[in-house]
Amino acid sequence: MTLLSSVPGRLSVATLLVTLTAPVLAQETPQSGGVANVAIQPEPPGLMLPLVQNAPTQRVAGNIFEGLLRYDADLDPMPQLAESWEISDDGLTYTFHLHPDVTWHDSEPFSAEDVLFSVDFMRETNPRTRAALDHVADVTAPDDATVVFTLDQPFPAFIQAFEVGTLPMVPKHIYEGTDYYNNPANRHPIGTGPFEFAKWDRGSVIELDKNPDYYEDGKPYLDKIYWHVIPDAASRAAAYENGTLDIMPAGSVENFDIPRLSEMEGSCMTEAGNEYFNPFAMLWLNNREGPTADKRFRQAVMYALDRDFAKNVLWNGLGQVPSGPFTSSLAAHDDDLEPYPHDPDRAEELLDEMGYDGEPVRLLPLPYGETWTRWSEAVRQNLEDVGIHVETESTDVAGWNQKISDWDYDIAFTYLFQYGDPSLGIARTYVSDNIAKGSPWNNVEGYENPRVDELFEAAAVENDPDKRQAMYDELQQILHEDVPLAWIMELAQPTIYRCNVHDLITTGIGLNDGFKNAWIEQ
Amino acid sequence: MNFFKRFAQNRGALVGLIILALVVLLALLAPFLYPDSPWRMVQRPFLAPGEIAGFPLGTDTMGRDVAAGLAHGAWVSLLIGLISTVVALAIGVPLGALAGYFGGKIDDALMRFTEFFQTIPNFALAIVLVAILEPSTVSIVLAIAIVSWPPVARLVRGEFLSIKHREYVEAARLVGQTHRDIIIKQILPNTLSPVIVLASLMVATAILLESSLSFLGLGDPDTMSWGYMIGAARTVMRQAWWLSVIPGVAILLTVLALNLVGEGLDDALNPQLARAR
Amino acid sequence: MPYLSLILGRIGKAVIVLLAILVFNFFLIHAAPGDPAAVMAGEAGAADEQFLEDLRERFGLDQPLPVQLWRYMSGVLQLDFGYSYRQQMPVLDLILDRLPATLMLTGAAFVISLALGILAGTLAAMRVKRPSGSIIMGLSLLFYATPLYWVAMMAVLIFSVVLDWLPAYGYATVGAGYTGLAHAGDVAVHLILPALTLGLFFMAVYTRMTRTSMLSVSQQDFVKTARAKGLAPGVIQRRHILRNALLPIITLAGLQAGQMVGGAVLTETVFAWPGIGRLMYEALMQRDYNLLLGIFFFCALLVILFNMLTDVIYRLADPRIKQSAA
Amino acid sequence: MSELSRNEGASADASNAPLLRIERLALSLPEGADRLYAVDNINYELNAGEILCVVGESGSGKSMTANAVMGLLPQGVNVAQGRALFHGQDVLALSEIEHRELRGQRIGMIFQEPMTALNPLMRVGEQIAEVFEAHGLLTSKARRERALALLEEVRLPDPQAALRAYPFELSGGQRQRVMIAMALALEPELLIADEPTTALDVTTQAQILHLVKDLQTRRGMAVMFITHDFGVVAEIADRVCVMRMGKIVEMGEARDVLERPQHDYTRALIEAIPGDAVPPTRDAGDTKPLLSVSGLDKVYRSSGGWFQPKREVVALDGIEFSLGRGETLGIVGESGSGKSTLGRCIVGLNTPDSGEISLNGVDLRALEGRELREHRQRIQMVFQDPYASLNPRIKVGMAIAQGPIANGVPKARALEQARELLATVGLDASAAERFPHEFSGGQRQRIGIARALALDPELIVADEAVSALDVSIQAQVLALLDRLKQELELSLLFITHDLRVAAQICDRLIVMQKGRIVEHGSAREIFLSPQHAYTRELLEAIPGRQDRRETAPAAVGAI
Repeated sequence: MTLLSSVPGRLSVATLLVTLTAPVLAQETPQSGGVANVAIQPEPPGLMLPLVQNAPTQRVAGNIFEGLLRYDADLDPMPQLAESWEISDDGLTYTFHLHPDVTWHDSEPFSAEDVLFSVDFMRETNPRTRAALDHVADVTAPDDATVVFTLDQPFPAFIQAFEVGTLPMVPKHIYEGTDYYNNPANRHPIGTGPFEFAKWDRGSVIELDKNPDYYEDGKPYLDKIYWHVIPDAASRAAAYENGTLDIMPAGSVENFDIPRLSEMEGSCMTEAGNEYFNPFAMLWLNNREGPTADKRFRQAVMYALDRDFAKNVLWNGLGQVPSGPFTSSLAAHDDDLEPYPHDPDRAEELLDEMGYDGEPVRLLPLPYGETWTRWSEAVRQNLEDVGIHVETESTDVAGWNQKISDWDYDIAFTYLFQYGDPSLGIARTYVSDNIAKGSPWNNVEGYENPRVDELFEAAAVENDPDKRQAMYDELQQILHEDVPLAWIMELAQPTIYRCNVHDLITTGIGLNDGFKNAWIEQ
Repeated sequence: MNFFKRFAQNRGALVGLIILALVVLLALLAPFLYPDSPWRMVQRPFLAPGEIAGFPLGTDTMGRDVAAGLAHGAWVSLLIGLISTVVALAIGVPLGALAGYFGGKIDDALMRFTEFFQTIPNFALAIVLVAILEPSTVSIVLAIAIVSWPPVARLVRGEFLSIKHREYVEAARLVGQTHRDIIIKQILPNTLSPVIVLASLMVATAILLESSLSFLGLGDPDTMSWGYMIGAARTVMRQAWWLSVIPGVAILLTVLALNLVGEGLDDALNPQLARAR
Repeated sequence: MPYLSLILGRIGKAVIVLLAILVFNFFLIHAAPGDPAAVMAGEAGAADEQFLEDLRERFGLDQPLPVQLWRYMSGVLQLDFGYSYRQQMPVLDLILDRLPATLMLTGAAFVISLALGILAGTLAAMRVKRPSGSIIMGLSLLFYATPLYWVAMMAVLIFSVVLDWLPAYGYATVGAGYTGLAHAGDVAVHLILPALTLGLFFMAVYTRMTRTSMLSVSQQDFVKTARAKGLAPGVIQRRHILRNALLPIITLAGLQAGQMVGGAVLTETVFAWPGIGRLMYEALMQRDYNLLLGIFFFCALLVILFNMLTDVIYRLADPRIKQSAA
Repeated sequence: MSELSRNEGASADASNAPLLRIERLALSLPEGADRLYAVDNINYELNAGEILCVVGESGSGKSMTANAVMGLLPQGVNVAQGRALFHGQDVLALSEIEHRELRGQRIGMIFQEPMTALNPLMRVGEQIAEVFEAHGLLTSKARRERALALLEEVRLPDPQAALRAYPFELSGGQRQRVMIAMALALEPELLIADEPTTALDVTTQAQILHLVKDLQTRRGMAVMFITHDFGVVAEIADRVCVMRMGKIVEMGEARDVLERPQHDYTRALIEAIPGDAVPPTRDAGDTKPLLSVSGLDKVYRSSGGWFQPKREVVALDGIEFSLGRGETLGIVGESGSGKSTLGRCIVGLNTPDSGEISLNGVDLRALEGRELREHRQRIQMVFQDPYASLNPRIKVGMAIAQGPIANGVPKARALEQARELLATVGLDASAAERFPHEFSGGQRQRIGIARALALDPELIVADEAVSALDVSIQAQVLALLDRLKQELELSLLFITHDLRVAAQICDRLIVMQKGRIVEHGSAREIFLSPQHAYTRELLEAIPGRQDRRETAPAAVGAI
């Protein structure tokens, strides 16, 4: 059951930070009361988490909705709506025992029926859940407080599928038999979480109130959470400086501003809370056509990139330069893998060897804000410096999606969540049966290698940790050599907050897991 | 002769002309002063102006030479300002001329068309156009031109309406000149002075518009423009004020200069009004 | 009676222009790469064929364009602007939600810019060739030439961050729970910076125009008549020159009042003002077709309304128009 | 009545020092003007109860002294030397505030352009009441009452309504009456009238002159009347001061100057007034008609889109006449009579609603395309405004040549012809290389004639071709037209509002009123025995005519 954490010596820097700071915080007694002012960027389109899955929605609605489990920094499961759980030895049956006395915000009781409904609901509406529940053969509710999942084959990563974003609980009594997307409750979402939806002034603020009937005694500690919508980064920073905001989640502060804001008096920063999602920045390299179809060209790109510069200048030293396709925080990471060094001469040699004729390649930046734009400028300059002619094709999110989904690019920025297990977040990028137009999240680069397909498939259902690791080591070496895409950065997700806010991040899911434990020192 | 004398009498216009000449010079010399790409990361990031010799204006967030960016940006700003104005004139002048000259139903139709473009808020339309065509120099020029031609059309139409009844135009009709000749040879040259004045102001507006688009991240990603420099420096305004102030002042001065020159032209081309000033 | 037919005719014309704008925008927006389904998929961080197809079917995007247009237009004719699937709200509600904020911002900016602009322009015209006049014109030229967003950035930096006199962003103090007058005061304080910033540029425009217009009116014969009567210069400036000089400014101001609403994108972004401009930019970026079309419709509607209002004011201000119409 | 006023003036003269005395006055012009001084060392006096006419052509500086006295000099014009003593006080040395006291209250002024001299946005009543307000007099109710009384005094048809009217609702003559009412509001001792009748129709002019004279008599004030027209002088002046190029060339009693002008220039001006004599009999040349017009109708409809109610103005109503080869036909009428519309219909700039226009027996209205153009070119036009009729950006030679060029004549040849034509109209051939702005009004009008001649026309329509010119120039241009007509065997359709001008050049006359021909006959007949009441009215309104009848009956009798 605790397969992942049983592999020793694989603690990331981030985990270290948490383990070091946690005891200090734990010594103090939580105080009730107070209001948290949090930045939210961009404004979420809606708060009905089971239907709307983008980042700001997850961040806000993680307080309203809950999943069966949460996960600590090592991605070990922790109880949430499920008080306890068992996994059969053959790895095929998962039994969850629900917390008693849980009620929805409208005071209706929460029961196993809701869990069954939620599974169906999420399978219908969310592709990520659909993938995570791929091996589920059957779900049953023997009684009101018990839910049993039966798998068609062992799938060790399955236990990680119960986080609030992947499988949030949907109130059956409200949604059953309705048109989910036009249900009026979408505008006033009902969950079981520690905070209730109070009010939303579109364009300015979302207000959440403490759930007075929360089933964990004494929690939550905060009376209210205000999510401030401020589209301009400089204005957000100013609002934090003048004390209007207390918490600046990752992404709400421009990287260049991080040192200044975090070094302010009474200001703290943590990188904890991104272990579950594990975001990884990459460059799609179109393996089908153009210069990027040549392995030597792709390797030359790896040599040409000055990834340390990007990390130090663009990301203020936060994050990590990856050595290969698996992020270093993953248990399955091969520590022997040597990262490609920044070696422009080697890159030029490779280009000469393949006879690169200066054919221009198109670079598609990620339209996610300043840092990414700067990054694409740096990458373009790196490539130009070794003689690759680059044309930037700037576009917005919609255009970016379209182009990637239609494979209409040469080199394109992206970042993907790796999640806690290669079978959840990594395999999708490399296996050949995941090549299909229409989605920006599958094997977009068009890499095909039968051996890689085989290894990913076998490793995912392998219950023996050592055999599994051997397969993953081989995979990493093959991919490292083939460079189907360029791995550029393991992203850090720093949260900046006032030091009098305690226990803000207590799980590997980070702020998305809600403010259940957070309290303010008066 | 008279024209230059009158122009030179306006001190503001002379100052404007000098600033403008300097900007043009900077733009023309950019490839010689800074032969390298302005995108090259050449030094430590966030160097303040004068901190290290050879970087009189310092470096930006990624260690690129601000002076090089400013020089290359001058070229881009002027080019976009000029070309988009020329395109706007190319749309607005013929439309306005036809509407004003022929009047009646043609006028009605063309003016409805113009009104139509004026009813959609300018900046919003520009944003949409750039977003749809995807940011590039061509799309930006087009978007700016498309939102800025209606005033030209209206101005030219108005001039045509007033001039077409002048006696010399009627005389030209009487001697049998074709409509085309009358429009091009008789009327158009006499509408030029207000159009030139408007055009000089349009270049200024276009530069501002381009910088606003760049500020929103809708600039051409491959060209270093002043608007881009400000937009990129926005987030580091507190750490490195000079990164937004330097290009900001460059835009301000250029736009100021263009306006001063425009006023000077107005004075010089419309001597009656000039006397009132 | 002629007034009625005049107004009816105007409205008829406006409706045609509005419909034309809708159709034009419809095709314009649909010409953009990507669709709302792609954006939502992108933001969800996961998508497969089925997900996208579901979305497209739900939005009606699987239909051919003319069918989509037909559906949309017939909706609009019944004042149904469709549903923003992304924001999960009817478009009309979303827009009406944001409209007051925008109207307040642009209204305040408009009034400030017009009042100050006319005042400054009048002063400048009365002090031609004197240093004070040149200073006013210099300042207005400066405001005119400075990028709006840059002024906004500097204003936040100076007045909110450094001096901490005024709030940096937003519409009202969050969580203050003000009501009645206190709330109005709170909103007013928040309004100061964005309204001034937005108004500054237009103020410069009006200053310059007022001055030019006054100088050209002051050349006219009736001003000489007024002087020959022995009127004091102040009275001549106010009653004879300014009144006539304002006519072209009314026209310009009417044109710009409408444009301001849609043009406030930058100001609303920097100051986090929950208005239409920002909503539009976001809708565009998210390819929220219905919402974007709705906003364009309302912007155009406002422009037309302001133009009509301008006409009415112009008619009140200039008796000659009334005559030729009636 | 006129005897009475003169006596009054004389007595005032005897008892007091002059009301206004101009001493050694010189006004400097800004740099770059064509001369140094607008007026140069001039002296004259104006006595209470006297009408002094200051006469001169454009640019003579005749208005400048008045402006100096009012303190309304244009920017750049300054007092270089001299004094202007009003009641013995030098008004040139007054401060602005003192000057303001003077203006309106003790000196009133009226201007040439009644159309623009009133604030378009203020009601007439308010504008009159403003005069009292400016000097802090009366309550607002009393001001209104006085305004009404004044409007009655200047004989506006409906004073109550006029009080509430906006200027645009009044005709030109009515506006000038309002101006006069305003100038007289505070019963000034001196009224300065700067060409107050020049822009008016001749009948209106007569009425206004009459009004001014009448008011002057009743109130016993002094009037400085500035004009270019010796006809007006004869009508109204007690004394005359003739100015030329900023200097006074002659001054004296009106009668003396009119009858025995001492200075050549004065003599030239008086002689240049056309119509001094009744037109001679001309051989009408009763050949077959070149141009014949019948049943011509034209109605202007204002169609401001779908929404504005239509308004109709009848411009031509059943016009019928013919014009013989080599004949000069004058079309006379006041503004709004339709005479210009008629001319424009004939040349083809306007299209009549119905009727026939035949040239050499060919109905132009039935022609199309090239044929029409060929016929059209036989009719050319000389326009009114010498400044607007030449394209400022086209050289004179080209302006003349462009007609032939448009019709296929090679450019070089057309330009050569243009030079010849310039010589024909009395200009130097080198003029071809210059731009219009380098020429005076009269010269431009010659260029306009050359342009009309370039296509070898058979008929020239001259629409008010000399109205914008100074009288001395008028005579020259008329002589040129007459000469060309003879030399080139042209027919001339001469459209004018000025009967005197018509009398000088026309063989036959048509008198038009409100779109109709009211009288038609040889010029001599019409002058000597007008049949229609309107024609008589027009003739009687000619300024100075009555006066000359009295003073020079011999001349009339001789004819």
